[in-house]
Amino acid sequence: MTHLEEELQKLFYQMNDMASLVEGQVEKCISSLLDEDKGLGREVIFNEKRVNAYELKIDKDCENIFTLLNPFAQDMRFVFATLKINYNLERIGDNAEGIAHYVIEAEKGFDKQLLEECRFHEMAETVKLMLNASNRAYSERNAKLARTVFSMDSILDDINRAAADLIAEHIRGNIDNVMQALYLLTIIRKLERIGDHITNIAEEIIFFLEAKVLKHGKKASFMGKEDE
Amino acid sequence: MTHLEEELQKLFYQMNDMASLVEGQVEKCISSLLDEDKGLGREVIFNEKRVNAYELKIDKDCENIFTLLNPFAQDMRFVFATLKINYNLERIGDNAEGIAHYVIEAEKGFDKQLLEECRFHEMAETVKLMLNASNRAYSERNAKLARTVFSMDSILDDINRAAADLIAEHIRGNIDNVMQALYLLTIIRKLERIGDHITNIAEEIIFFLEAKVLKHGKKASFMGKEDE
Amino acid sequence: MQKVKEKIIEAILLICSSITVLTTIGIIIILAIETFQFFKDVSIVEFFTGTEWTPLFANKKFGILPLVSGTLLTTFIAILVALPLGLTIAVYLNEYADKRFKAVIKPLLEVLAAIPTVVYGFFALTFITPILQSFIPSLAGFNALSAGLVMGIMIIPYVSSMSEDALSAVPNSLREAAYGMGSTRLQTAFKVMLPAASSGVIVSVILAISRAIGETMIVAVAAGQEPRLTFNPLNSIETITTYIVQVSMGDVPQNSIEFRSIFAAGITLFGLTFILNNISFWMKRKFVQRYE
Amino acid sequence: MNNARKNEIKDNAFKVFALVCTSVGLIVLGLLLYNIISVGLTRINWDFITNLPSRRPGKAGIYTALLGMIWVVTLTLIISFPIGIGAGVYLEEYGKKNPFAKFIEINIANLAGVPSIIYGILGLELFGRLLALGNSILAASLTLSLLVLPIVIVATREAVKAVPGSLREASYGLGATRWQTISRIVLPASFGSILTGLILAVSRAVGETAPLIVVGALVYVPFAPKTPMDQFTVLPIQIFNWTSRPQSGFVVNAAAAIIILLMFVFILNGFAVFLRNRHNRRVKY
Amino acid sequence: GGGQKANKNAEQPTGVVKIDGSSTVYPISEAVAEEFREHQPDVNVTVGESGTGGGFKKFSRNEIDISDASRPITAEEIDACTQAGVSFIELPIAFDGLAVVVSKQNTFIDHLTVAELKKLWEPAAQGTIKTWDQIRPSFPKEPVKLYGAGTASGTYDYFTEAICGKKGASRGDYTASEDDNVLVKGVSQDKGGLAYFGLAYYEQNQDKLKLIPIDGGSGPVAPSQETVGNGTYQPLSRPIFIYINGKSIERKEVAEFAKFYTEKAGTLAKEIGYVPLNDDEYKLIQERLAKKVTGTVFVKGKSTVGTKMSDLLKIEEGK
Amino acid sequence: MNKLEAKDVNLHYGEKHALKGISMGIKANSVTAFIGPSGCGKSTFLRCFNRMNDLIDNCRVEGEILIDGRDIYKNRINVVDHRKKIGMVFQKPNPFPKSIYENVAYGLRINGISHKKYLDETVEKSLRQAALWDEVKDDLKKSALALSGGQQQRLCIARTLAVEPSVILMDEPASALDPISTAKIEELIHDLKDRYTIVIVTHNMQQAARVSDNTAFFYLGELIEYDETSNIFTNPAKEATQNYVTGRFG
Amino acid sequence: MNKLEAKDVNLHYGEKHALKGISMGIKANSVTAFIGPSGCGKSTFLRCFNRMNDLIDNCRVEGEILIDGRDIYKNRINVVDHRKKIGMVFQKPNPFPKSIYENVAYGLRINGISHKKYLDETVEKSLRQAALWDEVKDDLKKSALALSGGQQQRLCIARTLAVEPSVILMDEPASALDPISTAKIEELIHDLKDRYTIVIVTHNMQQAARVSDNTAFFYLGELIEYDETSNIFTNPAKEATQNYVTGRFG
Ligand SMILES: Nc1ncnc2c1ncn2[C@@H]1O[C@H](COP(=O)(O)OP(=O)(O)OP(=O)(O)O)[C@@H](O)[C@H]1O
Ligand SMILES: Nc1ncnc2c1ncn2[C@@H]1O[C@H](COP(=O)(O)OP(=O)(O)OP(=O)(O)O)[C@@H](O)[C@H]1O
Ligand SMILES: [Mg+2]
Ligand SMILES: [Mg+2]
Ligand SMILES: O=P([O-])([O-])[O-]
Repeated sequence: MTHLEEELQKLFYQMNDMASLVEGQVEKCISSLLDEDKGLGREVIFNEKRVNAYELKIDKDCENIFTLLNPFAQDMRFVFATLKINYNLERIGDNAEGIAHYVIEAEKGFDKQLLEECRFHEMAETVKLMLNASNRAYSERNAKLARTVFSMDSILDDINRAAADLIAEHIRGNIDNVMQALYLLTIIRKLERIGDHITNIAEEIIFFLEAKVLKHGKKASFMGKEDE
Repeated sequence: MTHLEEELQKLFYQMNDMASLVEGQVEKCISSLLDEDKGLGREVIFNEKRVNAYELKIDKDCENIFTLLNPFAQDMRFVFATLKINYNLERIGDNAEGIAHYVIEAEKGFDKQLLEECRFHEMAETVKLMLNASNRAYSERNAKLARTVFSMDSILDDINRAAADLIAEHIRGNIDNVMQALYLLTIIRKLERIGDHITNIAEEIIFFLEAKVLKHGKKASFMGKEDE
Repeated sequence: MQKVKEKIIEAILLICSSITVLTTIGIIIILAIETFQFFKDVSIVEFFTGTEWTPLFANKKFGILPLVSGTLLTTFIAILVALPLGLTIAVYLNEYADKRFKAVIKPLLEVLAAIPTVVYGFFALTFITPILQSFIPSLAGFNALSAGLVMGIMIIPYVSSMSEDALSAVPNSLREAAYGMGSTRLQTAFKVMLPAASSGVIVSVILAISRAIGETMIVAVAAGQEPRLTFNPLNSIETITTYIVQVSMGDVPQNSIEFRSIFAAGITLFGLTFILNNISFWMKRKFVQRYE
Repeated sequence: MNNARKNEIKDNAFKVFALVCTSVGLIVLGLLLYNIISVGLTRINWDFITNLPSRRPGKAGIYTALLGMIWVVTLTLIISFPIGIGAGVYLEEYGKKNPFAKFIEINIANLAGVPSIIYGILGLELFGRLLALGNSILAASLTLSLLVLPIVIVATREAVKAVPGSLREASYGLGATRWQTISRIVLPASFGSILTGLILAVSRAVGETAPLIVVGALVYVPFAPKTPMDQFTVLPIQIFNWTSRPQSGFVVNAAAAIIILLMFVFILNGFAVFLRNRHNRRVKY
Repeated sequence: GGGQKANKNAEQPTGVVKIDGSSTVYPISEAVAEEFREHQPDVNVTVGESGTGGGFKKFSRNEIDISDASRPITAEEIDACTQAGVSFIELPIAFDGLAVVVSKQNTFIDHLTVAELKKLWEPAAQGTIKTWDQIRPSFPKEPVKLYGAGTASGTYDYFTEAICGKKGASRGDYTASEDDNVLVKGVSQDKGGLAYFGLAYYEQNQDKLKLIPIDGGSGPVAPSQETVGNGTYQPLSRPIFIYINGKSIERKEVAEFAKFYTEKAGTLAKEIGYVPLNDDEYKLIQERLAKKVTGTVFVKGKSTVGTKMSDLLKIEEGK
Repeated sequence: MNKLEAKDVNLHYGEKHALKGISMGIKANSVTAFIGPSGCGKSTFLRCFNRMNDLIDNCRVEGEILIDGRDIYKNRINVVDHRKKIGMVFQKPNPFPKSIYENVAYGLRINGISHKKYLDETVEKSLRQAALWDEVKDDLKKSALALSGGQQQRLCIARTLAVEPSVILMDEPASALDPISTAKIEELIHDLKDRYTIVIVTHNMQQAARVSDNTAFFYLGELIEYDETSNIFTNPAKEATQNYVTGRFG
Repeated sequence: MNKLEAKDVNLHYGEKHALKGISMGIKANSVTAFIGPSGCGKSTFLRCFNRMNDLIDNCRVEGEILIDGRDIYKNRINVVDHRKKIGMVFQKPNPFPKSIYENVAYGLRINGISHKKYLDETVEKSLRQAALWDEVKDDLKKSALALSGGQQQRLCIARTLAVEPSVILMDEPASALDPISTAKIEELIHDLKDRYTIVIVTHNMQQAARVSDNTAFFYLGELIEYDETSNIFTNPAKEATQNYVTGRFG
């Protein structure tokens, strides 16, 4: 194995660790919300530092590999993709942490019915599925798996788009619960962002594996609808 | 001038164009909101495609410069920083477009008093100032200017943090105006995101100029408070 | 037009090179014709096996061996001197001596090869022989020893300079490699440099031998004119070249068998050197190929 | 450590041995020069150089031998120079492909090693008899030309070969013809080395005795030659002649003549070394 | 320079006289040429030494004007000349005496007979005669060391013919050199050494060498100008000649030179170490030259050993 | 129309099939790099364009090589004239052992031009183009051999420019130079491409990446891939190219 | 403790001050690259470590060079023995004109070792370490000159390893090789660094970047900057280094 390959492999392993870590963060923040487990939420906030550290490390490593080992072709695309995936994962971690903050902030557990109305469970499940798929797609170098993410993201979009109306409805019915509703809206928005980041990751994986740039071509169709 | 320098300069010019474009987007979306000018909002949405195209172009150029010209030291940091600034600008553009969508979506002009209560004008002014500062810092290679951004970002944070309560208050008083309030909350959240992205840009400028990584060290302090 | 000019020039140059071929052909034809005449009267077998060479005596015997032995004897003595000295000097200059020393000594030694051989003959006869006689009373006034020694001195530069050139042609990096591995100078010289330059060194020795065999004036002046099948260096002997000079200078009528005998001797000499030259030529070829 | 010590001793022993070897050569050279100079130096004066040969050692001079030598050498140069360079250039520049050139190459390598006396025989028969030039300057020059031709050719070839192929390619690449390339690039670039080889060839010709004896230069010529068809003698033969004379005065003359001859040879060689060094310093590819 | 030009314009001869041939005669011709140069500076005389045979060959081809010879012309050579239309004037010019010498340290040899010399030198002696006592029992058992002329020389031919009876009949195991100097040196340092060479070389090295008288049948005679000149030193003395091309003699410079040669031959031969003829004989020779008498006085193939010059010249007179 | 065009070029050195059916077109005013492992035929192919292979015995070329649409092998064109239109720069700097001035003037002189003023002008122009004028303008009479390696190489380029070729072939022009000189040569190539069509053989992949617009990858005498340089190095179409540029080869 | 340490080393070639007060420490089991423009003294400094400069007349060294804490210049150490501990690999592959086997065995033989089994084992081990064993194991008796350039260079490394040095000095070990061979040598260096302290001079900045842990930048005989390689190439402390690595030099 060459020096470059060694470095790439190290990077790959690190990235997988980072991905698992972030996946864990997302799962935990969702659980803390659903199970009203503030401890879990605090764990997420605590772990965020590790995510940041990972991001810095991977970023630095990518930078060094680019500069010192000047990779070409697939190697170069791998590092480039990793660099961006890293960034997206960090933002996913950020959003997870944000969710955890709202969970902790919330004075009481979220209204089950509101969650039900907002299809929150479905949304949470989808995000977890997507993240898992994109992470596996990366570690298995599986472009097909990465592509599954795109259709799931539209589910998130639908849910997100409906959310404002639903929440407005809910507020009108439960004026004392405004704060919680606002929090939930923010959380749903964050989950949607997470979905977007996962989509980005999937695009980068496909770029790395197939050298196709999907970014704004495909994304444009999601984007326009993002928050319509 | 060497080939590399030529390419770096081209990249620099492009980046400046991109920055002006995005700055324009942000200004316009804010104006469209304040002046209730949906035409401007539509322009922003229309321009978003240009921003995306710019981002792709610059991203590709950075990739090519890394791969083909293997820059070292400051050159390398410049390209790296540009790469990330590019990403952040694109997201700022995204957020600006998102704001424009909400402005267009809103059935009537935003309640002046609500805006006043939320310190929306101040927030909008600060974002514009920050973006202008970071863009000038980049084009003038001025780290000091870049640093001014950080303190302004805390203003945004304060406003954002207070927003949920203020809006909840407003909803309680104007139950019929729930939808608009929710939109405004989302818009404020978006402006806060824009501020974050500008901060990132400033960090990258400092990294490029002084080879100091500020990212999570400094940022961590903002982050924890983000949405407390 | 330009093409024609180019062709003409090529033709002229070709003619120039062909002159060398004509020279060889000339040598061979001239030697061969007269030798052919010669062998009409003398049996080839006798020529190559006879042990007496007395073409100018009444009782003519045409056995070339005494001349050959004389030639080989002086050559052998010369090589005995030149090989160890020359090689040692070459190694020394290449490995031990500092640059300035080498820059002075090498051309100085090359002077030895530039001195006209008649001078060496004079020197051998009037200087070396008397000195040797004071050690070796039985030494004849003309003898193979002193001629051979002086000839050896003369060809030292052939061995030393050419071997040194061969050693110098060995890339310096090889030497550095040897030192880098902890070799002493002696080990470097004999275990690395000499083997690397071996073909060049061998070529130099062969050429020196060939030169010694063909050398004329030293032996003509100092080794005597006594064709004798002996390997005793104290004796006076005669070499092939001396014989040719002797006859050329003397009163021998041309067209006689005596006169023709110089062609037979000449062709023998030619043959001897021809073989050696060919060997060295092929070795040199190999040498060149290996290093480029 | 023991091993290292042993190696060191061997190393130093060899060094001493080698110095002795080097000295042997130099001492002999010194003795030779001393011997000759001590005998001959007093004899050298202007008269010695300008006098005609004589049977009286005190009156005898080397005038005719010296002029004969200059004639022969000059003529040899004139004959062998163009032919040798032409042949050398042909073999290096044109002859790479054909088998004939390869044959010539082997042939030249052999000719270079043919004993000079054989050339004498060739000269005697070919120029002396067949072309009926007798023992004239021309016959001798032709003989010596053939003798030094291989030297000139080899020197030319080496010199031409040392011109990097890339220079030729560069010239062709600029649209030069073959002869333009040779005459404007290759020959000027190699001229220094060719000249060096040429001078070495001349110095060889100066010292040659045996072939001229065979050609028949051992004659009494009491006048300076005026045409190439004149009879002549040369310095080495004059020396050889004097060394075989009974009167001891001639030994002194011989030594004196040797000094003159050596001066010639040394000057030529020194010039060659000078040229070579200068050339080496100047042209580095 | 001007004076010389004037000379040229006057009837001074110019041109080249080419001499070639015997190495024995060479020193005389060379000396004559050298003297002649002072006499007629514009005539260039060259002297080669390609041997008597070689000389005659060139002579018969009209390549040279004068051929030096250490023996009379042979019948074949005459034929060659006749065929080429070359006539010649034959002029004896001096005697060549061979001296037999030993080292000064040698005290036991007082003289040698021709027979003893033959025993010493004949081919059969090679490898068998190793010590002096084999020659004469009274001699000590000193090893024999012989020195002689180079086998390609006229001297060698003459010595072997005179002593051993046949040209070239000689033992081979002796030190042969064209360089008589070397012979002198060799024999002078060698107690058992014996050498033969031209009388001239003895005379120049008298201090180192001891001359051996030779008994040719009428008692031992030591070679000297007299004994050689009057023919008593036998058989190791012989006449030497020059042959002048009959056509060349018509040329002024050749005629002048030939005349000069016959006038100076006596003194110069003596100076060089050969033995001059007597004055009468030189007179006869000059007359012969003046008359341009062509042809040889020698009967075909007859040996010159033991011939007296005046006799021969007289025979010619008689004709 | 392509400036240079090869159509199914096959080349044999005696028995050895050194180039196998190579077809490619090279656009005017671009830099094209040939890369590939040692012995793959890069130099051989390059030398087809100015028929330098003619100088090698037993070298046989089949197929068409078109320059500006004219087949330089088929039509009985004058090779010598043709070469003037195609400049060539070699691996090792090879200035003639003449003065700087004479080096640049050589190409004109062999065409019989000796008009002093014109020569002077051309020499200056060429040296300027080769970015050497300022360094040597005061020493035009100095021997070219006294220049540093990098300067020599630029002189060789100036010499080539003097005969006003439209194409410049370069066979590893910087491989014998130190990094600073190499950078200068690369810059020069970059500057020259506006006016010349440049083809460069290089062993150094980074160099190909840096200087060229298009890159051709050769392997075992075949043209494996020919594309824009950025594609070759970021996204090669062929496995072999990918392996080569990522160093997973052999 | 540093494996190699230079303390205020000054070196003169006659009048020329080639190294000016250089001090640096090199850690064991690391790869250190020396970079800098031509003639800046990289090779000269490298050769101080095995006293190869002793071979050059009029070369004067001042200061201390410590190896494992021992000054190799001051104490009257045996140079020949010392060199055995410091392997050296040169710019051009320079195998001895002997068989592959004898090349590797050379270092042992000159130490008087002739035990066949031991030699065999060491030769195999060294060739394996140099990643050459598989390619040559069937031709150990073949002349080393018959190997390709890259193989020759690995053979030279094997030859060096056979005498078990702890330090290996390499002076532009890949500059004469094609990219594939270069990559192999670089890999080898990477693999060897676990067991050896390697110092490499290189002209190729990318190479320094690829193979080394630390990089020293020399300029005009001075050590300008010495730091971790990634720092040198991403964030050099000195302006000169920055200019050199970004190609804005000279
Ligand atoms: N004159 C020649 N005669 C025979 N074969 C040759 C000749 N020149 C080159 N070859 C062979 O042709 C093939 C291609 O050679 P070429 O020089 O074009 O390769 P290259 O790609 O330039 O290699 P490198 O990178 O080493 O310069 C090689 O296998 C080489 O051995
Ligand atoms: N033997 C020597 N005698 C005199 N000066 C020398 C000698 N060797 C090198 N130099 C000089 O010392 C300086 C340093 O040379 P050195 O070879 O160490 O440079 P380098 O950095 O290795 O260069 P390169 O990259 O060209 O190999 C140079 O200026 C050089 O000219
Ligand atoms: Mg090539
Ligand atoms: Mg160096
Ligand atoms: O930072 P974002 O979540 O807006 O991409």
